Amino acid sequence: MKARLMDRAATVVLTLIAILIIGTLVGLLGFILSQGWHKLNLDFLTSPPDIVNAGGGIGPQLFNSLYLLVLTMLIALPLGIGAGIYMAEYAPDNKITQFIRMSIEVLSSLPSIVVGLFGLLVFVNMTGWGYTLFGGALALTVFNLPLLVRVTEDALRNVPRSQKEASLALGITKWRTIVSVILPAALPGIITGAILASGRVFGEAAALLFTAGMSSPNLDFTDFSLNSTTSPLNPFRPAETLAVHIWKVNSEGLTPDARDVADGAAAVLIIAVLLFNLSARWFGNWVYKKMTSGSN
Amino acid sequence: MSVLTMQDTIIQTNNVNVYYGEKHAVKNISMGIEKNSVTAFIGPSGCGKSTLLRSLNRMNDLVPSCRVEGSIIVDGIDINSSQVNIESLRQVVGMVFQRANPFFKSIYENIAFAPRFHGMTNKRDLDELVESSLRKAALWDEVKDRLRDSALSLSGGQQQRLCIARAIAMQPTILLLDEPASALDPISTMKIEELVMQLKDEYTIVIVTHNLHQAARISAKTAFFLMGEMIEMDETGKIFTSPENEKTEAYISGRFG
Amino acid sequence: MSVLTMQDTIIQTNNVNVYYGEKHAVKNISMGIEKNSVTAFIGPSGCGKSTLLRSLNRMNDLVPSCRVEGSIIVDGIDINSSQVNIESLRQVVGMVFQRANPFFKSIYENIAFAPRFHGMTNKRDLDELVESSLRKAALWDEVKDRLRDSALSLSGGQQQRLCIARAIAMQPTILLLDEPASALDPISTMKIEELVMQLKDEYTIVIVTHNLHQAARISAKTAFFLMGEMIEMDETGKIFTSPENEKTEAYISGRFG
Amino acid sequence: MSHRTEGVNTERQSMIAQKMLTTNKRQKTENITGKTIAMICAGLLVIVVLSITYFIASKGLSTFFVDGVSIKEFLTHDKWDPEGEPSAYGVLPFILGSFFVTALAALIAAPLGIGAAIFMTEIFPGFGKKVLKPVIELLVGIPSVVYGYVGLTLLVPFIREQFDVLGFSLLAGGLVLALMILPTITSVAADAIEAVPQDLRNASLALGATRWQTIWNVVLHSALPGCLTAIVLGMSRAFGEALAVQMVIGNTTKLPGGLLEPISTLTSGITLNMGNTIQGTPYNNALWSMALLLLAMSFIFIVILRLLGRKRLAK
Amino acid sequence: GSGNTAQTPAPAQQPAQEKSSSGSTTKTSGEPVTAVGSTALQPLVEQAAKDFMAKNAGAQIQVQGGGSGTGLSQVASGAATIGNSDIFAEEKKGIPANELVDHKVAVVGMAAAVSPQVKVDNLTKQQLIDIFTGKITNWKDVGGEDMKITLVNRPKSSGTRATFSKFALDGKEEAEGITEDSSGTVRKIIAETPGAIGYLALSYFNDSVKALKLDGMEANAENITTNKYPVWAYEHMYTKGEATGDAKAFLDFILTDEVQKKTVTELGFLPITDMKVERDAEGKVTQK
Ligand SMILES: Nc1ncnc2c1ncn2[C@@H]1O[C@H](COP(=O)(O)OP(=O)(O)OP(=O)(O)O)[C@@H](O)[C@H]1O
Ligand SMILES: Nc1ncnc2c1ncn2[C@@H]1O[C@H](COP(=O)(O)OP(=O)(O)OP(=O)(O)O)[C@@H](O)[C@H]1O
Ligand SMILES: [Mg+2]
Ligand SMILES: [Mg+2]
Repeated sequence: MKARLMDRAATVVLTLIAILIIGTLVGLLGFILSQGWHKLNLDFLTSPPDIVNAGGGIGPQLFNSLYLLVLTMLIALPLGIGAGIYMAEYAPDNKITQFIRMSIEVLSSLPSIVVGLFGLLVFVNMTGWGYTLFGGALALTVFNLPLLVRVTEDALRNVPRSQKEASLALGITKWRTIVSVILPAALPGIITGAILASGRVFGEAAALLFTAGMSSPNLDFTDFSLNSTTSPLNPFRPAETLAVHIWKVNSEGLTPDARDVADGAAAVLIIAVLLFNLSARWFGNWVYKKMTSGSN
Repeated sequence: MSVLTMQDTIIQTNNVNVYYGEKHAVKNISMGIEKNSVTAFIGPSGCGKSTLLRSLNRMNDLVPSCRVEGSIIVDGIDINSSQVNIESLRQVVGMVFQRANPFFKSIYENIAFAPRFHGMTNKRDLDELVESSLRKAALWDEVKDRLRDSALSLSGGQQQRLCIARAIAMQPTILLLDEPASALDPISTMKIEELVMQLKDEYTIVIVTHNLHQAARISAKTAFFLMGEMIEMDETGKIFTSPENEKTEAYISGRFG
Repeated sequence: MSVLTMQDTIIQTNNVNVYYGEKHAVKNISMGIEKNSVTAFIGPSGCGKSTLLRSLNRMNDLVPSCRVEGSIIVDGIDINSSQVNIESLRQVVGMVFQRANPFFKSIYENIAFAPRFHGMTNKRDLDELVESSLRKAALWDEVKDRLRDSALSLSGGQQQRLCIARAIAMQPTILLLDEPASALDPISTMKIEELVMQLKDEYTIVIVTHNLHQAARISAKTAFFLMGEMIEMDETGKIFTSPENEKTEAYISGRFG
Repeated sequence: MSHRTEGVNTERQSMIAQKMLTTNKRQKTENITGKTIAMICAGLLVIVVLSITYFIASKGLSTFFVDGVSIKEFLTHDKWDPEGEPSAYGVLPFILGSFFVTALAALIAAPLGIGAAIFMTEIFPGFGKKVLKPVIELLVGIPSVVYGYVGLTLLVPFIREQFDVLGFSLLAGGLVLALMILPTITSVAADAIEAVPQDLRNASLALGATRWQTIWNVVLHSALPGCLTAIVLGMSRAFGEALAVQMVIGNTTKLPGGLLEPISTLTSGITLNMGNTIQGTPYNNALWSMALLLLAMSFIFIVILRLLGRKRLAK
Repeated sequence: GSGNTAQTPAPAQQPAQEKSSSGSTTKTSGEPVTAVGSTALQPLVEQAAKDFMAKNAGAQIQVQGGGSGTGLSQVASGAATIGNSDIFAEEKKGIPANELVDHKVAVVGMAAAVSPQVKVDNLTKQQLIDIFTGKITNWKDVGGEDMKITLVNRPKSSGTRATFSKFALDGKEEAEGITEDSSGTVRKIIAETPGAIGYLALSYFNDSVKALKLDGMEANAENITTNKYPVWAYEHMYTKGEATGDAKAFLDFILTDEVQKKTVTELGFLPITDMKVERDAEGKVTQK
């Protein structure tokens, strides 16, 4: 009967742990949101920060974060999916493959600051670009690539073998089988993974300190040429993202409302990440349903 | 059987051995398969039926550890020779698997996928082909109003017939069926059996089955395998009434397996 | 045992119904199972054999959606009553599963696992119990020199016998076997069948099987199930030669399933 | 009738043979191009890793080979004064700080994380899968600056008031990191526990073991390598985390003195000084050497993970 | 109150643009100018750049942080047009200071900062040195209440630390304390931790922390411009060789009264034009 007592006790302890964790999370989210809640208005979200006075916003930072995300994904997704396809479908079982696999593992466990320093050396100094959005995007690509490769590989491997056999047995070439049968079936998984990776891009700061920089030029939202310094779309300009902004405001903020701005920015960041997470789930399911319910 | 091949033999295997790494799964099999007839492979689980069947359209190429020795001649050509284009071979030798595996696409797309890939792009032609294939697979009446629905919305038996239609749409000469009805309910099983009986006039069919009664009902010849060896191959009637080998008899009468 | 039960009946089910959520998987089954004999459950896939079997030692408690109605009396006690200690019940009613499931531990530990929990801590006693259980399961000679090896190093058939030994080590009264040989080769299957024949003098055995020949070979009584209902239960000889129900006959003669 | 079929068939026969011998050029090229592209993508990964290693190492090693600092001094001395006369390059305080804060985080997060993993797979799977797991995965996505920020505004003052100390401390860093790696540990461990075959649970329960006995002796026993993997993954994340830690540990360059004392880590040492030092100077190079240490640590973590993985396969 | 803050019109940009369209017409080459470096100086340069570009349509000035070290190395290597620094290039090892031209654009004063609870208002230099070198560890030893002293430092590479240690501590080695890179955090710690002492640029002082007098001298504009209060430093903007084009125009613009009297003062720096003394890299002070 000691056994039954132990059973009870363990159940209680584990339940308490679960409650503790949920409590912490809810507390954490609640705290951040409640602190920043009053800042969540259109003006704060769209106006530029003010260096001297109170009342600045986070418009350019928000834009930078989104733009950086798009740039990163444009570079990282094709590479990640390509490499994922190689790992899942082509990689022979040999030393080279093992080496690639180890490279992926190493990349995924690299501290983001090391990636940032590498970016500083290569994308900032060696290329002579200085701190640029593009350099930041490349650093974040390095950072997200392993995740995307793994997600793609897993998603491809999770497609039932029978799908592949069905296609090959119809005399379809391997590449076409991959592209037309396996990849579509793996899409929900890949999309979910990509959106989760987006959340990481959005929240990353350490790697960006050294690559995209801690400042943002005065963006002119009427100028969309790719090479003007004040054009929002110019990828070769420094760009402070939301996460970096929180870091900077916290450490160097001179304005009287620095704390307020940090609170607001943190809330915006959390909400963005929440949105990414939820949409990842929802979108993945939606694509899956859409695909399996025909009509394509 | 005379020397090695008979008049109407379309597939001829000569001393075929298949290995998975160290494992010798199919041992020294020589057999001829007649054109436009149904041949059944029977035997206990793991005896190598599927392995041999998959060698006939080189699906075993997918298994890295798998090695096939000996020659397999289809229509006079050794399919393992380097001149043979594997994609075209598989168009000629179609295959249907134990578990229905429709693509995660619409019913229409499931059937049109391969022909389109092989160069049929005209919409009208495709429509016709889809219809005729579904008709041959005795599925047309059940699905004609919902060709755009997902293939996964079909029942298990319908899915399996869809897979047969999909194979037929490539206009193969030979159809390999690996236990096509083993996962199905009795009624769907019956439909598949009827379908096989109908198709045998146009196609050469090789079917693997666990169900002895099924083999007896639909095949003209039956081959019995045991632990990788072909124990006996003969007219189905003969195998089930007076087999020559006592192991065959033991299996048929249910003493093991 | 009085009123409801027969002289030698050790398990008596009365109007047992089992539901998985909405699904009615086992319908109104009343049957008696005799002590120290082998009873076989047969029927097509999905007919509820496993579900009924798992109700006998309350393994269905693990399935959240599962609901069992009616009474199941083991040796005069309703096993679903709140007084029954589920762990002790499962000691009395041992179970062996379709797929051998040894723990990722040594052969010795696999067998000593349960007795140790149930209070046997003396090393000498444990050693003895391990040996006697393995002997009863006809495995001792094959493994006695490598008791410390991982159980996963055994072959499939050996693993399955190890699982039987593991169940025996709890010294149960009743052994439930759910298709214990379906994943095994003919030779291992034969060994398991021999084992069951030996054990029946000491234990009451209920075995689910897909293999009609196996049922015919080893059981004293056979129950035939179809879509959740028990169609017929009788002496095995009678079931296989002159069943009363025509559905039973159709199944036995291989017309479906 | 039979004659006609004959005719058709002979015609077809030659067609069949021919068909099998024809190759579609376009398909072949497509096939090869596709494979090549996929291969290049994978190759790029390797190049990235190699160049990161090369660049960081070439910078980091110049401390020893150009500036003449001895590796032994670098790793074992506790005096850090690169601008002093004479300059001293002992990074032991940073190394120990990193190790202690990582160990503390793992000590806190591992039992909680694995406990939560058991809860959501074994005790309450419905709720666990539907609510707890997604919620915990949300935590993975929270940016580390936010963790640091919350640590700075809530945790540090709390510790200060409770213990009448500064607040900036090993403890604060450990707690913030524990919170950060908790989701990683939980979700990886949950996957490992879920992967234990249901068969084994059934076997144990059917032998009359209680649920806890089953979890402890069968499930956890089988999932052990997976759980260790989870912990090591979490630790590797903790070891490399920069901003969140830097905001709460006080960054005092001296050997860690206790739970409530401030410390420094390799990452905070780098972020604090990298921008203020001149490239190519010994000071700057020493920072790169610290980055090289971080890199080496991730290699070590990988090796550990691989060993754990192999152990799992061997089972 | 929050509603009001939110309603303040989108600041600076709009009027600035109007000005630029109507505005004065200095010639600009349109060559992009990058000013990189000191994070302390960054707000000033950013604001000035904003104003400069508003006046001169077509001018492109990019301001980036990164730290003084980064600024100096980038301008020396030619990667940046202007390197912002808190310290003299001569003070950093590894910089070819002779190739760089110094433009001193502002002066920043620094003072020891304590939380308002600390009852001490004035320290002698020796007391300050003793505190920061760890000889004195309790406020009662310098006339305050019985309270432990907690040091809050900047990183060894920091320019603020270099200045403070050179002019307030006579170059004595500080004892180890909490180290924070950023002024915001330092201020926060000092404000919240009883008995803490650190040092901050004057711009960071507000109600939450108190500046200490040094040898009776208050750290204010008057005392600094005359060097009666010695703890101050220049903010430098270096160019490689003489400044040309837009860079020159921009540097000139920063020295105009418009910037010096307004932005510089607003951000808590002292206008360079107000200085009555001059100091070189070695620390030698001469009257102007
Ligand atoms: N991919 C593989 N790798 C290694 N061994 C394999 C593989 N596929 C099959 N085998 C082995 O080869 C033998 C023959 O397998 P095969 O699948 O051909 O049997 P089968 O007669 O089709 O059995 P079943 O009736 O169960 O389908 C078996 O022992 C099997 O374990
Ligand atoms: N956990 C479950 N949840 C829902 N339905 C279930 C569950 N387990 C079994 N069923 C359903 O209950 C019915 C009976 O299942 P059961 O496993 O008892 O069949 P069986 O006779 O053992 O079949 P087999 O011979 O295939 O093992 C089936 O229709 C099955 O789909
Ligand atoms: Mg098979
Ligand atoms: Mg079953």
